[in-house]
Amino acid sequence: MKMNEFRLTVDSKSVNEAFARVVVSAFVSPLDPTLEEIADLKTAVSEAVTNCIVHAYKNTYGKIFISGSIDDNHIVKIVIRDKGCGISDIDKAMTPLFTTGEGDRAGLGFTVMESFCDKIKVRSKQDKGTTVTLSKKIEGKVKW
Amino acid sequence: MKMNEFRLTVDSKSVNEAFARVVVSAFVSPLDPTLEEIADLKTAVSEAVTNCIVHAYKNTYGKIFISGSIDDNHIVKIVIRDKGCGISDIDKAMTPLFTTGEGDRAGLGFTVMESFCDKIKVRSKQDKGTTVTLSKKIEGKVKW
Amino acid sequence: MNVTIESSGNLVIAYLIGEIDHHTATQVRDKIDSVIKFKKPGHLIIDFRNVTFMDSSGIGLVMGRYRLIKSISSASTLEIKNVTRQTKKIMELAGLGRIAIIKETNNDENE
Amino acid sequence: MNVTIESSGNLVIAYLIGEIDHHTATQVRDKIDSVIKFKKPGHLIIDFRNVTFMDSSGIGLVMGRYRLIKSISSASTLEIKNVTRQTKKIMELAGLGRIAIIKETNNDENE
Ligand SMILES: Nc1ncnc2c1ncn2[C@@H]1O[C@H](COP(=O)(O)OP(=O)(O)O)[C@@H](O)[C@H]1O
Ligand SMILES: Nc1ncnc2c1ncn2[C@@H]1O[C@H](COP(=O)(O)OP(=O)(O)O)[C@@H](O)[C@H]1O
Repeated sequence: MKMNEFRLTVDSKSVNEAFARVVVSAFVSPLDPTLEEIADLKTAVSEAVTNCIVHAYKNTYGKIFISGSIDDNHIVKIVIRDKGCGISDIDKAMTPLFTTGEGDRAGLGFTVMESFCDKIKVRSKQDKGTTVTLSKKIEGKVKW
Repeated sequence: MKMNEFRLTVDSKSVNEAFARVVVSAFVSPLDPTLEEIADLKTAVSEAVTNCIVHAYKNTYGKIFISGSIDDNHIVKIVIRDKGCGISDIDKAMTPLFTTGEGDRAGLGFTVMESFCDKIKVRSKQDKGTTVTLSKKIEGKVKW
Repeated sequence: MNVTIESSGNLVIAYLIGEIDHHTATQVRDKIDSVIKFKKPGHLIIDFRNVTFMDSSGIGLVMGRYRLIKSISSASTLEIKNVTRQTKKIMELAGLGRIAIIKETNNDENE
Repeated sequence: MNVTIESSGNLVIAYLIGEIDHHTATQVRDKIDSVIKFKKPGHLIIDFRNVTFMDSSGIGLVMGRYRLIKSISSASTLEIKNVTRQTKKIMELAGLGRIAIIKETNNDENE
């Protein structure tokens, strides 16, 4: 059962990378997450949102759709969706160090998402867009 | 011209009062607002969101639609909309100390919104819902 | 929890903590009221030193506690202490000064 | 600004500040690169003490500066200093240890 949920739409502007991180960490804060859980989740969200800006809407602007839910087992699900260029080969895209990005992209976005979350699901269709679903259980601080 | 904007949908749960405040303050943070400007805006947003929970969706649950924009004059506009019971007499509702709420409502929500923002607009239709539009110019910290 | 309560003799002191909004005020109210009903204090102090945010729910919280102590004894008094800049703005708007003695932060702490 | 840069002799030190993501990394990169191109340092230190958040854009930032100093002189070396817990996790994932000397926070500060 869902305890809480939100839906957020932002522009593909890089200033919204930080905005999305704050929104997600505020959303999960009632679960009393540890600093490390918060940092992990923020990092994964940051990667997914950055990918929408850098890859999906490269040389253009569009909307980024972010939604989140918390269920009664404290599993947080964050969905990041764009209507950008899509990914032709998802397996290849998820290979560590693979990047089509210019400049300083490290090709590690998906690797970070995979290792900082419990589960990641990527669906994509060329010229239609990409949906990344991140799941992470928040154990929270131990209450004494 | 709009510099940035967002759209957020949350449930009418009281835990989302704090969530909405954080979202709005993160959204305006690129304008480098003063502590007082942030506190004022958070307080006004908190009043409007609380009203959706306490009044619009009294004894029931529904969605709260929050959107925000920043224009190039650093005027922040935050719109808080519900599909709740609506307000029959807006002038009366906005009178200081007037409340239909139970328990500890002070009847000062609209008074706070009015004095902590530059402009407030309220539109409402009975059984359809209410839209509150708050505008506030963020001067920001003086840069030396 | 958003409140710690101390009491001694005729006095009850409620130290509010963190963000006071409609969500947190409900829990704070219940906790203060159970102490008031048990102790029936002649003087209630609400301390705002550690309040980081407050909206008009905080005003409702103060006024409700004022009504409660007055209903127990009409001689009871309310004092609001260590008010910070942001909470003061809302208290002034509400005219809380009419029902309570308000002492700001950095005013003489010992009395 | 998210970086302060010091240089003396053969050494350039870049102190990163705040949140390092794709948005801030672009500005930081331009600032470091203009100093590197001017000073052509034999040793570059990137200090992470004041980094409060970093995603893989920070890795790209480090690797790009590594490539730049190496392209100027293949003998140049890179050192990463005062890595905090969160940034360390990402650096390990990226295997940055293969290209740079990594020193964590609280390791011997004077050398
Ligand atoms: N939302 C997206 N839309 C289109 N392509 C994407 C998206 N996300 C990732 N990709 C593709 O997957 C590749 C790998 O992504 P990632 O692992 O995050 O590394 P990086 O962002 O550093 O390139 C990207 O270079 C890009 O080609
Ligand atoms: N979103 C809303 N939907 C329905 N009624 C509302 C809404 N917002 C305010 N009202 C009405 O206006 C009155 C005054 O609101 P306000 O000044 O915020 O004080 P309070 O919330 O303390 O009652 C409320 O008691 C309620 O009757």
